Amino acid sequence: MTDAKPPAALQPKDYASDQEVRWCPGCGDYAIIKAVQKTCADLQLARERTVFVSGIGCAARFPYYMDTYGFHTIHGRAPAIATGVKLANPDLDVWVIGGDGDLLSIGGNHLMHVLRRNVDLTVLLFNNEIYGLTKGQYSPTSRPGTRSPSTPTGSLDNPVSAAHFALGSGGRFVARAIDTQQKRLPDILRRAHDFKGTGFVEIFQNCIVYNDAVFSDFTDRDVADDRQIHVEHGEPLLFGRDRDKGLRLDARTLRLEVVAVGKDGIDEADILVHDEENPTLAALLAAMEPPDFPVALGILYCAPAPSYETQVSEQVAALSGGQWPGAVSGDIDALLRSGHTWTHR
Amino acid sequence: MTDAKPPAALQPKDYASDQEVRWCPGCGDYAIIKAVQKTCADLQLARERTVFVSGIGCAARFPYYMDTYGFHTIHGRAPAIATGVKLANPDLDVWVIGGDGDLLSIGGNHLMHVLRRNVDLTVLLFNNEIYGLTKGQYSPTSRPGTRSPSTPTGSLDNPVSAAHFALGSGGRFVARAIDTQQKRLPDILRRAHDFKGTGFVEIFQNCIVYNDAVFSDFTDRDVADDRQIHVEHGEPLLFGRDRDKGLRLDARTLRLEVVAVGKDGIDEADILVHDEENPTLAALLAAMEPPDFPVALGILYCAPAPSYETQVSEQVAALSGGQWPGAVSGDIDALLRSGHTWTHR
Amino acid sequence: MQLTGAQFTLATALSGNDLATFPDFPAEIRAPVGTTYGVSAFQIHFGARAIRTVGDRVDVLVAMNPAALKVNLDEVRKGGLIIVDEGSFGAKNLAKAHFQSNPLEDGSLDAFRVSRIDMSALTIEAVKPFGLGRKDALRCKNMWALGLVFWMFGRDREPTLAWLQQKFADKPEVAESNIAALNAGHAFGETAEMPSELPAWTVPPAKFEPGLYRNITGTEAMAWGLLAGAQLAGLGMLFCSYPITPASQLLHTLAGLKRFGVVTFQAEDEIAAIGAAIGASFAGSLGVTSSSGPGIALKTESLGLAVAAELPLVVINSQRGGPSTGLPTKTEQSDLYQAVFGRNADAPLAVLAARSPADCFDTAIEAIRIATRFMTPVILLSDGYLANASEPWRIPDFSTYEPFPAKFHGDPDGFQPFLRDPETLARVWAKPGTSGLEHRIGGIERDYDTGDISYDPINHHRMTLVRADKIAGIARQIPEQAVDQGEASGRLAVVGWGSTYGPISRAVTELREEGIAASHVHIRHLWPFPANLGALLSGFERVLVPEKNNGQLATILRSQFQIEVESFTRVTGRPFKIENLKQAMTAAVEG
Amino acid sequence: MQLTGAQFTLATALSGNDLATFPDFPAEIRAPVGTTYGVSAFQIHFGARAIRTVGDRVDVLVAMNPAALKVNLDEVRKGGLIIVDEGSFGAKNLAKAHFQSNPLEDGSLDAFRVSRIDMSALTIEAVKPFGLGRKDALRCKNMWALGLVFWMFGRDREPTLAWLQQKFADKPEVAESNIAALNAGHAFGETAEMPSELPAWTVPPAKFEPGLYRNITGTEAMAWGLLAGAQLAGLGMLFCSYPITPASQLLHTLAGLKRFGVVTFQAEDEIAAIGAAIGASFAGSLGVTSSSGPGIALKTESLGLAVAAELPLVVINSQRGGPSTGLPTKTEQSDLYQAVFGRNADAPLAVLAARSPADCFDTAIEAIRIATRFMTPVILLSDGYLANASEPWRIPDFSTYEPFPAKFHGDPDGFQPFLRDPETLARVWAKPGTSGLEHRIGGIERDYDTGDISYDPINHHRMTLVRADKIAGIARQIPEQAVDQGEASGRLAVVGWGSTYGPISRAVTELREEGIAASHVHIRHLWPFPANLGALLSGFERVLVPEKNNGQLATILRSQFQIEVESFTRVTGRPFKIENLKQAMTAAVEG
Ligand SMILES: Cc1ncc(C[n+]2csc(CCOP(=O)(O)OP(=O)(O)O)c2C)c(N)n1
Ligand SMILES: Cc1ncc(C[n+]2csc(CCOP(=O)(O)OP(=O)(O)O)c2C)c(N)n1
Ligand code: SF4
Ligand code: SF4
Ligand SMILES: [Mg+2]
Ligand SMILES: [Mg+2]
Repeated sequence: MTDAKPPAALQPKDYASDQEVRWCPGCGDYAIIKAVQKTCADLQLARERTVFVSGIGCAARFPYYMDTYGFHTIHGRAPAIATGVKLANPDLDVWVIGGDGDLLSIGGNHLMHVLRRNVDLTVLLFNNEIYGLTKGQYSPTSRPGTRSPSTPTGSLDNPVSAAHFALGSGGRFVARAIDTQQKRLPDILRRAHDFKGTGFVEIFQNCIVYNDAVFSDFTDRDVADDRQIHVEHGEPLLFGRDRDKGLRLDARTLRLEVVAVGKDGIDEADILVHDEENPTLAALLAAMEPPDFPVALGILYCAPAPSYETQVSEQVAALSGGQWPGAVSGDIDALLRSGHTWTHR
Repeated sequence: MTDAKPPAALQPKDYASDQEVRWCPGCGDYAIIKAVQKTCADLQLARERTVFVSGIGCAARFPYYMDTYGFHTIHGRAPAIATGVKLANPDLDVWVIGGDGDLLSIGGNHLMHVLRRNVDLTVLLFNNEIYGLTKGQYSPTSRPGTRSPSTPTGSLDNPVSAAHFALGSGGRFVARAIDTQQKRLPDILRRAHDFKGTGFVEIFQNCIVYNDAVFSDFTDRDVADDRQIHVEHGEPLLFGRDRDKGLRLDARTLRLEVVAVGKDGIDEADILVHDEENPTLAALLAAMEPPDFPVALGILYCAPAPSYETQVSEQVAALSGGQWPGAVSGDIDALLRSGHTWTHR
Repeated sequence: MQLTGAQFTLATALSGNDLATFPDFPAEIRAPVGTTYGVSAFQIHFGARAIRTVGDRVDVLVAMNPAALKVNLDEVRKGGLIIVDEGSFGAKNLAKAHFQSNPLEDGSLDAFRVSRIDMSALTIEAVKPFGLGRKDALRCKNMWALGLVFWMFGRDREPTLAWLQQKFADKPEVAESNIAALNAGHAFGETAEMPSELPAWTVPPAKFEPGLYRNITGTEAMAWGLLAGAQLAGLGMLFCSYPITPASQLLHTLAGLKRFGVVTFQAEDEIAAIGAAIGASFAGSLGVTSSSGPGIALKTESLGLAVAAELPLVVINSQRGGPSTGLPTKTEQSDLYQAVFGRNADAPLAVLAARSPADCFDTAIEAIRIATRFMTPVILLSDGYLANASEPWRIPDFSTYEPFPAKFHGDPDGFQPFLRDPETLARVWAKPGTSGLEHRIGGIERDYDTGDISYDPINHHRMTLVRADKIAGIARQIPEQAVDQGEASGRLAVVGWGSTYGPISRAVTELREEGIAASHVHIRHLWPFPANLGALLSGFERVLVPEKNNGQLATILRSQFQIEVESFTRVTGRPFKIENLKQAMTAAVEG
Repeated sequence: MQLTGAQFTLATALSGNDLATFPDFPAEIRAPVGTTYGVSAFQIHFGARAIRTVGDRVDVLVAMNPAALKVNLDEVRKGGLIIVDEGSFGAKNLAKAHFQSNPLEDGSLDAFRVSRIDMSALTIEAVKPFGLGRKDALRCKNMWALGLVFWMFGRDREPTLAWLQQKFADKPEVAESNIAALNAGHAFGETAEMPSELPAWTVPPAKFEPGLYRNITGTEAMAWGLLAGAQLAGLGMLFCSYPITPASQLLHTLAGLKRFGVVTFQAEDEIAAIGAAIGASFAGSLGVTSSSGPGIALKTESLGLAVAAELPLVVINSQRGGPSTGLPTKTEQSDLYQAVFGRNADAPLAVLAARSPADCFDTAIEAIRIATRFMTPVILLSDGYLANASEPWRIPDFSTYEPFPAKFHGDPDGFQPFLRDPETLARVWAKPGTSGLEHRIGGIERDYDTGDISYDPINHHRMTLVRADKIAGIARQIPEQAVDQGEASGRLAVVGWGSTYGPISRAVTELREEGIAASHVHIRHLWPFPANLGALLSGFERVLVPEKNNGQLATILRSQFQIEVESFTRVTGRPFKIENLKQAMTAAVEG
């Protein structure tokens, strides 16, 4: 930078690249990119230090639309490639974007391994329960019975739950959000970003063309209050328009139940309080499904632990006495002469 | 078979092939194959209908030693290949054998997908927390700090828990066992086999060469009673030499605690009763680690649901009016003439 | 637009013309209307003579908006007719298409005949009775245009009317509106409203071999061929795939044909797909897997297993532009190296390619025949063009196809899993469930005589050779290479493979009509080559190999035969232009 | 046994002999002692002349049990010396080795000189003072044998004694026992107990170019070469791998060299490994990944991404026997097709091969030079033989190596990520973190001029050609192909690549000594070939290509040059025998 003036604060639009955005009109991806750009501006992320890595899919087109560094890679491999980016330069702020096919079908293994390693990445899974880019086949998150071009008579597999899978893989930050909730989404993204480790966010994203309204059972305006619970650390797990419903644990069956606060002698003290660091609660929340339960949104789980690339950098720095990242150092001549040598004359 | 006499009952040894077993002397795999052969005999499995499918690794050599059909495939892919075997012929009794590297490192994704689909396979994961066949590199289940040829200064990644991962993947039968417990192992194998869906068993297996005694913190004779809990459906979760320790749930923190039965006014009624069908309990049990907790063994979770290949066969049989498996049927000439046709003269 | 194209294709076929189509759609799912990258095009070539290509140049372009004009203008022949929807040429759409000025006004279309019709307004007018909003009304614009084009070429509206009624059975107002638009467009042509520059063409029926015909896409033919082949082999079929453009349609088509008893399995990725297919073959069914270049790449390691275990397997590759993600919706034939050479170790297998949409039927059957007869994986190369394109097909009588029932081993006596047929060198297929044939196979080298694991040096050499010989021996069991057109020796052989058949064939015909001696050789069996191929090509002074890749068949031919080979390539994601081919051939003849 | 071999190698090197070694161990980890598949062998060839192979035939075989005798007997030259541990020839061990009768008794060793020594008993005796159990005592048997062999060849025991002391520093009784056994074996030779058939040899030192020498395995040389190359390029290195035989050792070696600032990453699989390496290169480090055939196969799709994105990347393939799992611990050079052609689409990249253990050092540097200078993936072919074998190496002066610092783009002016160097056609490398160079790349085809996504037909053709031209242009920046031995034209060129260098070189020398004119050409740059290769080979009447595969280089040479090529192959998992090579060469000269 030749210019010495302090740069003016970056606006969300400053994070948009000059490329035409090519999602279908009405696609939930538009809402998500808006929230991401707002998050970037909120955090004043340096564009040159920010890298978006994606696989293949509609969601994975994301990097092209961000005026940062970006790598649109191949289907399913973004978590692995992003791991390399981060290991090579831990100073970079690395985001992974992918769809439910990208990250849970072909890429499920890489996702598991970044989660267990706790690589410092922000991973956004755009879950539209369908393969958008390839024109609408069912995905591993599609509900049983989904009719799609590849399952004209209805799909038969049980879906995997992204959040449940992330927890089972040893993920230490697991959150959930809805594409269009522009008030809440940036907060969740900020928390995921600030998490020093893998910040995993499942975003319910509406594919208007191939799976329209698949989430309407809990996102439709008229049911939203009763079918969504926005969890906050330290706050009681209340929901409903009048926040008069709550989650209680049946300690005998180890199952959650929805109770009406103020009725039948139930008061707020009976309601579970959200504890981000509790993996059991996180799993219970992740498993809730409408219509019997609300869908849990927000930060389900957050249990900080050292991130992988930090430990890697520290280990190599300690052994090399240098800095990582840095060029290969050390005395090659001495290396070549280490161990037994002898001279011929 | 030309012989009409009713065949004599098969003995465990009748399931052994004529191939020399080539594991290192003292390897835990010997104990496991013994238990499997016993299970086969207990169940009088028909050798010609039994298929062992494996990937690559020491564990994966298993099929060669069984006098059944066997397919020693490639690293990590056994669950996928076994899915094909089972879909092609649901009458076969299909077992999958693999190590922690095979099924959790390279093969984690396929394992996840068979589990969520609930394909009727019996999956035995021989977890020795190391790559045996390739001479001792650390694996995704190795404990942090493991010194191995590829991590001479200690590994840095958090391990994945096989059982926890299986649960997070939507697995419906998750069990755990120890290689040398020849009384218990066949029972667990039998249950896994009889489960109509993916019966997943993690077997702690000692690699005497590269990771000897890695499980000794809970398998050594002197600590076994206090560091193992053998869970039984409907029974209280008690352990210890005198069965005087139990697991209790702290309903406030949603965490398990080990309590002494008979002390401090605690009696058996305070102790959790094992419920195989409870996923939350299964996850709590799977997460227990010594020294603070005993390792949970036995059937942690069992929640039957229709198996994938059954549904697939039913769907195709219903649509074709025939039987699956069966040759492609139907009138090709009619197919070729379906839709608009016209004649040139 | 693709649906509109399909309707016109059908009507044209029914009117007795020969035809070829080329759908060309964007990589984006529903790119904003009006952008250049969102243009969905459908090209059709028809006529009274035999049609083998979609044509070099477009005679009539119907451009529904400025972007469509922009993207396709290059394809229109000078003097050709361009019909535009004038109503869509507003400032906003012009800007979206990056026009600086209105091409209808600025003289840039002077070389063409241009017919400006406000189709938007006319459509809105036509569907007014049905009370649709403006947006919905405009959805009927394509039908209006189709009506007009039906009139221009004297096509029958009936099948399309029936199709609309059926398609929108539960939305009668949509059906009615579309029908009204179609009729209005037709009427527009027929009545005085017709602008003078719009001629009504009469294209007489082409000469066809007598018989029953249908229109068929490569995807349909491939799916049906697989069913037919499995039936001829007497096998069940497990079709395993992971969606990928342009291969997904085959999965979709077969998923819709479960009534034939085929099981389709959408796997979690391409590796699982081929894995399941291999598992199925091990279990005694026919495993088939299908993908496109990047997905086939992922199957590489598993293909090695199928080669080592000597299991039958059919792998269909609908090639697309590469490398990597490349041009997913565009056609290319650049995976030949991968098919023939793209595995670790010496891992030979058979490679076939289909030449036209209808040819996919026979090629699929041939793939199954070879896979089961020789216990080997077979890669069948299709491509994005074949998958989507269609052509009229004289429907064969299936009873004339010779069955080739797969043989399962049954005799435990002297059984070992690598017992070989002395003639084909194929190993026996012993199906789990068969008592007395319990056996273990895998990827580790096995003893020639016992089938057990073997690390023996000499045995490995022997097995390497027997695997190679088995595949080489396929050459003895396939037809000799025929000459498609022209003499069996002479000045120039033009050698093609795959979907370039149409253009090469047309170009050779035209050259020959101009008196230039050129012969067309089109190879279906790409590995091993037909036994006579080397000798055949040696009979020509020059051999020209036009390919939609950077010269892959040319390289392989050079590696196998001691002949000089010239390569002509155009790697554009589109079919060859006859004009370019003819130039290259002429140069080769003269050069 | 491998450790014992390593000690003898070291002592031999220190005594001034030239040497070559060939460790040959089983696929099973610790197969039961006494079984034939459990035999671990170590072959060493040393002498006063230049040693280029491990030798066709063994002069002295030390067989520690019947199985070892059985497996290796074929390798011993008639009249050679066989020393057996008589104590291990009990009935049980004979049965385990599937001997029907005792070969020491039944005359089957009549063609050899046999020395029967009860090493078991002598070892137990020797270590008695240290109170080991029988089993532990017998663990010292190898050292006893080593002591004897040290005596036979007049080797110095000191380094081994020091090594034992260090290795068992925390188990003094084990150290002492082994030392006692070693000394006892040595004393056995020196004293009257020595059987008369055991001669003491004196092998005079070989002639070496003056300089400082060391012994080096291919794995060490490769690891060190990578560090050296990264240092010359001024880059950080992320080495990403997934264990696989015989590639794992490279991971192990580099993991032990973190003090040079290299980061090693054991990924979850091969795809993740290459993915992380590609990510590292994108981020401005040097990404390196390493595997063997089946693992390289898995990297195919990702390699296409690196080609499309034009990122530097080094991919090391330690080839092993195939197809599929094949012969994991045996060597082979059958992944050449895969390296050159094994990707979907037209996806060219550079391919190199090392010829000897020490040559891995320079070849690794060359791979990094090409990868960074041309922004391309480079596949470097090694193999199981090179990975494990060792040879004496004249240690180079690293300061004589020319640095080739990688250039990172810095200027935002006119920047686009696919700006090309007009000479090399390499695109710029713009490192994340650099302000003003924010950009997006990926696998979709991109515009030649702007770097943006482009589906344009002409642009795709242009990009296809520029990718090919860039790789072809490497030929201008590599040394011309030299003739290793013999004239630059004439009757016969013997063309090799990779680890067959030693045997071919020796065979050609011997042939030339016999007065037969043959030249040896050994190719390091396998794609693109050196610019003069075609012309060079055309200067020979015959071209013979010996390979440890089914003729892959031969096929590729035919495809590139209009020349006749003869192929000679032995796919046995072992190095060539000089004898076989000479036969083939003589036949070629005469034929
Ligand atoms: C190796 C490979 N396999 C398959 C594909 C085809 N493909 C592209 S995107 C995609 C799935 C898209 O679904 P998802 O990841 O959920 O993203 P969405 O489009 O729904 O946002 C598939 C199967 C590919 N590009 N590469
Ligand atoms: C594609 C591929 N990658 C790597 C390997 C090498 N390999 C063989 S087994 C194995 C891991 C063995 O560990 P595990 O699965 O835990 O089995 P174990 O030997 O411990 O029983 C590896 C990395 C291979 N054979 N194929
Ligand atoms: S297909 Fe669906 S996910 Fe893809 S851009 Fe369109 S609406 Fe969005
Ligand atoms: S290396 Fe370990 S796991 Fe493998 S056979 Fe030996 S003891 Fe068993
Ligand atoms: Mg999706
Ligand atoms: Mg293991």
